[in-house]
Amino acid sequence: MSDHAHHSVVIPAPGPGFQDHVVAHHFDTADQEFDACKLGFWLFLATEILLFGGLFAAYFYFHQMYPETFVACGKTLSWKLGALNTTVLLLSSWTMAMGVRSAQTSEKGKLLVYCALTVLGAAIFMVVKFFEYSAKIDHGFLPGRFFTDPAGELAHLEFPNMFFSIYFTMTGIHGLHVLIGAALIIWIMVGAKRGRFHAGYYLPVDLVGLYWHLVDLIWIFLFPLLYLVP
Amino acid sequence: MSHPSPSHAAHDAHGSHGDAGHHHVASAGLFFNVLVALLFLTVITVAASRFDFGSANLLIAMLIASVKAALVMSIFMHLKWDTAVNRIMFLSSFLFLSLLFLFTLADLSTRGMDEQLQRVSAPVADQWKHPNPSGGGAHH
Amino acid sequence: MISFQDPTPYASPETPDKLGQLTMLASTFSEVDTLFYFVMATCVFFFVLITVILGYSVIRYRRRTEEQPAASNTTHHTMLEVVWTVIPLIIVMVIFAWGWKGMNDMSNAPRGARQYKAVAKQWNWTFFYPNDPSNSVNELWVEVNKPAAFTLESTDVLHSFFIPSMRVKRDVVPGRLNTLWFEPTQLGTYHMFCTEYCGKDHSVMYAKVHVVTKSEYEKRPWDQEDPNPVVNGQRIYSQLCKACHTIDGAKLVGPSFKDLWGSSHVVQLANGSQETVKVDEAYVLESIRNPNLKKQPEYLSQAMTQFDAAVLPDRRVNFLIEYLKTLSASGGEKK
Amino acid sequence: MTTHAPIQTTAHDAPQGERKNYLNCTTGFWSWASTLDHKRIGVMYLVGTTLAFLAGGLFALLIRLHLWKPEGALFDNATYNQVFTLHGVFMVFMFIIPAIPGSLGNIVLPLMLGTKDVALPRLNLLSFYLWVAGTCMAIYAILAGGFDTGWTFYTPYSLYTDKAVVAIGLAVFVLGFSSIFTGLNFIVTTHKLRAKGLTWFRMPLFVWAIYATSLLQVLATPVLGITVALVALERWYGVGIFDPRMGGDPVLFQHFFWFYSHPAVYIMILPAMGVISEMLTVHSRKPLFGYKMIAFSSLAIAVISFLVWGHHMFTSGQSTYAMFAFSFLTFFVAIPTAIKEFSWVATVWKGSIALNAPMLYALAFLIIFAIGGLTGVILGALSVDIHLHDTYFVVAHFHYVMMGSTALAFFAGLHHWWPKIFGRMYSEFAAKIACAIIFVGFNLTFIPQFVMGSRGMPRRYAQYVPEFEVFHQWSTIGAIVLGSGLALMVVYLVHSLFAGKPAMKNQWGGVTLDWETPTPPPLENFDHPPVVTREVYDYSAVDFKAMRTPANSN
Repeated sequence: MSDHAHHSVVIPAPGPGFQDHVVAHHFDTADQEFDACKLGFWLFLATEILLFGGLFAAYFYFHQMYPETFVACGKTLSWKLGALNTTVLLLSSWTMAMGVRSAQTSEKGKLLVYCALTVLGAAIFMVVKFFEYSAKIDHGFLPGRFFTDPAGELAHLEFPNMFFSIYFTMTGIHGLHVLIGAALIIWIMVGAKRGRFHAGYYLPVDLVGLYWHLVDLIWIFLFPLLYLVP
Repeated sequence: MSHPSPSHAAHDAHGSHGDAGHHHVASAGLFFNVLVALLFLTVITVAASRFDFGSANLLIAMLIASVKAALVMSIFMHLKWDTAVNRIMFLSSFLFLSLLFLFTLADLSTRGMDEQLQRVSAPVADQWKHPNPSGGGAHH
Repeated sequence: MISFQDPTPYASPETPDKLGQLTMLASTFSEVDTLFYFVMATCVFFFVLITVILGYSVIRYRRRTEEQPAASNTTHHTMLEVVWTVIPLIIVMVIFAWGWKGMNDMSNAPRGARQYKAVAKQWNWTFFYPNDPSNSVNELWVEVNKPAAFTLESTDVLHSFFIPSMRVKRDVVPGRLNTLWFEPTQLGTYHMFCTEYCGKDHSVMYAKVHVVTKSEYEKRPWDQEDPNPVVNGQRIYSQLCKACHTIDGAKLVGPSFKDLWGSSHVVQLANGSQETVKVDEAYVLESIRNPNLKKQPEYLSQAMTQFDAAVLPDRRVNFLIEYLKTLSASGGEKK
Repeated sequence: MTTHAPIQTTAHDAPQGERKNYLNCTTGFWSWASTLDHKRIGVMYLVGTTLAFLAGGLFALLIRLHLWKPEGALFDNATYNQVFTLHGVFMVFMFIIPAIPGSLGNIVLPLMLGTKDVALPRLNLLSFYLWVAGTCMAIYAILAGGFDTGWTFYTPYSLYTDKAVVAIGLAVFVLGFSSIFTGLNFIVTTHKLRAKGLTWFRMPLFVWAIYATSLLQVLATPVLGITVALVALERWYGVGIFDPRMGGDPVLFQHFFWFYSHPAVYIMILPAMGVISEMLTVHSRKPLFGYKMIAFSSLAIAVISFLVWGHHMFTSGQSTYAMFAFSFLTFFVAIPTAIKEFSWVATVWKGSIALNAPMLYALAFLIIFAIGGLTGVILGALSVDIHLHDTYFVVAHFHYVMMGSTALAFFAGLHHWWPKIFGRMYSEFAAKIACAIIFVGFNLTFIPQFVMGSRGMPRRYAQYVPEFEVFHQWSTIGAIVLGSGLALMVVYLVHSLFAGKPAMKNQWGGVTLDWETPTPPPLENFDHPPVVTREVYDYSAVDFKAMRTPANSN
């Protein structure tokens, strides 16, 4: 035990319905805590970019190897559903940005509404994804060794299974991130309801927001690459 | 890598107050404008895919996507108002990613140029089977 | 853990055991050696320099009293730092250019090179000769002073084609055709190894490279058959079968060939049912072409290499059968 | 022995009073298992990685004993393949990568920065538990049939083999995230938690090295994560990205794998370089020669290491143009590395060189690293590499860098900070003997491997042509000597925990902040937040005589 007393910094609640925030003991100031956590989270997002980057590299690699296959297989995806999902994610990104803004201005009610809208966006996205996946499965357009193509629609192409391997892997891992993001936003809503987040302390809202925007960011690239194969 | 100057470093580690930069509250109107721009660019993306620009197709699609990504990053993700360190750290991931793209694709696209190797048009002879074709790793 | 050793191709008396052969350069790629010795000499120079300065410092400036401060507090010397940045830079650029030039020579086979094909599979090499219906397994013949170019093909996993004395190496990648060439300059027999890890018997995936004269080469030594079919069969056995099947009754990966011919066994079929087979011509041929079809239950977990007619034509299977007959006490007469 | 024993004092042999330190402030299993204290987490890493090292070392000994005879002395081929894979996987993923950052980095970095803890203590504990989880998964994989792919997991063999590749792949994935979170934590700590007055160029070089390492961990490891995840997906669903039978490309796997694993080589060696910088300055009582050059060369190595991975694939069938670029860039790594080596030698020059245990390990490092680095230049030359690729020459080269350099630096750092970490001194005499045995044993093991490698002995061979027998036997003898040296080290270090003399506050006369805390440090390290006013490694104001007085005791 150190023999000097702790002097933890406390950020007072802005009003009734909100909670104080106690800065972790090893930080000297609230700003130091905020900056440290935020830098850490940006680094984490950088690792996410590189993780997805491997898949994008695989996409470009095989796109170059089998260009006709990729163009033809891309046409089997519904660009309309893809565009719908793009719109949904962009809207949810906007609601999330507004949610973070509401936390910054201590508007608890608005924060809850914007978060709920964002989760709704995630849900719509996953439902659309479900219908897209079922359509592909009906045609036997499954990844890798499960690729069957009973109707022979893509039989003239070289390794059409590769496109669907990449499609399912990329959208699958992206979908996993959507679900994780939605769960995190629900966690934020629980905290927001208890009044944990306000102008003095909104760090978790900010970080979860960043995560959600990253999910959007990745989809911005996935949409043209998979649905509108250039 | 850029590093803060010594005086800033001390501040950076012990900055007390006043560095309001990263607590920037962006205006709701700006967010809405960005949303409109993003939706508009989505329309452009679809429209552009209708035209054949030849080998530039991929480049054009990626350029539009990059503009959208830049908007999301700088405004929605507040990177525009964030500290230099955060900006550098996050953006450096794209830099290093581009190295992965650059070298793997450079390898692939120059492989045929020296008769060193050609891709076998037919898949590998399927005569060879490994002992456990269901291959479940730890799951068998 | 200590169960048994796998058979080794390296113990047989025919294996050349002259140590010098491994370092002997037997191809035209002498530049590899020249560059190796040049870089080595440079490295030795720097290593001695560092060690001498270090050793001198430690002796001369060692701490003799507890309070002894450093003899100097110099923290930098710009000229020195520039020198030890620029000089290594120049040296490594020379090495790079030299290495690149050597690599480039090794990449482009000269016109008129003889075109061979090497097919790698777990765990043997099959060599195909230009315009020749025959092939050889785990033995390769090339003509001295005649460039030999290879197309490399794998039917399963990664392998690597490495002949140390020729200074050549190239991975054999399934789904691609890699190429390689060399021009042997010394008569003799040389080792050829697989240098890309390829599974269980990676270390015994071994071939011999015979560099022979033009007249020898024109006799097509890879297609020499003895008038006695048993001798041919024995040769095939030691090339292809010996790794997994003994002739003394001991069990290795597969059943021993001793007393195998004419015996009867219970075998398991693909659908799981069992039946009894007699080891005769038909069963031996089937087991070579499609080894997993009918196996004795105790060997179910072991996979046998499959040999199609391109590698082992029916004619040569018959040699093997003749050899098998000599390994049975009954000489194949048993009913 | 003509060397000088470290400055000892008897003035404080009396009991230490009631002052509690991080080791004894709380007791019980749970107080360790749930600790957020960076030093305790560091100690747990130390124990864990050391156990992994001993396991990996045991596998190494088995390999060497097996190779005593050309046809193999212990195992069949399949078992041998599993043993060398185990050796590689344990040593790379469970020892070398986490060892120095996880243990010494965790303990020393916050002390050097003058903070109470790392920036994200809970994430730090999570890193450790991810390491534990990854190790448990690896052990599960062994029990579930083992794995025989080599630590490189090259496809398509890793897709076809019937061993537990998925389990070990996911173990590597988890260990990767442990490494990422450690690196992330250190970057944030270095940026945000430095003591007042501790500017970037007043930071000790160990911090610089760990910082550069952390950048690599954060930026390179995710690509390994997605690669092993894809291998797992291949085995479950046959996605086929790396499988030529499905239209995939094994060479792409190699690109992905080495995009991580080449920088990973520097994840292993950079912290070691940082440790050595500390050893040389403290035990020579001299500021590091070319401080800024060493600091920047760490960052330069980190960046260049991302540009050279293709030199692991010179025979794989990438295009000759790619080989041109990769070979050219490879030689640029030699420059910052050479700068470091020369600067270290210049630091020792005209110093006040104490030949104590940490310094002896550091000097051994300088010699071994010189060999390891210089043989790397040989391998960088394209045409020569064609001949040497995948032979024992490569094996010897990377053992000189990984085992000879990284592990020796780890031992040097361990001996250097041992008194600070545990408050006890080990037997210096035994330490010097062990260092000598390890140095001799190591060279005896690997010099014969250089020779046989240059003569064409391929790696990962369970059996070999009899011509190489004599080299293999020398190498095996060397491995036994090396192993006995390591065993001696473990014995005297463990012994010191119970019977070692109490250490002093500043055992070696260091001037960095890690020596300003009590020994062992209390829970939050510093009694008062330190303020740095002097330049780094400024020994001019140190009164070395005072080190013998009770003032330096606790």
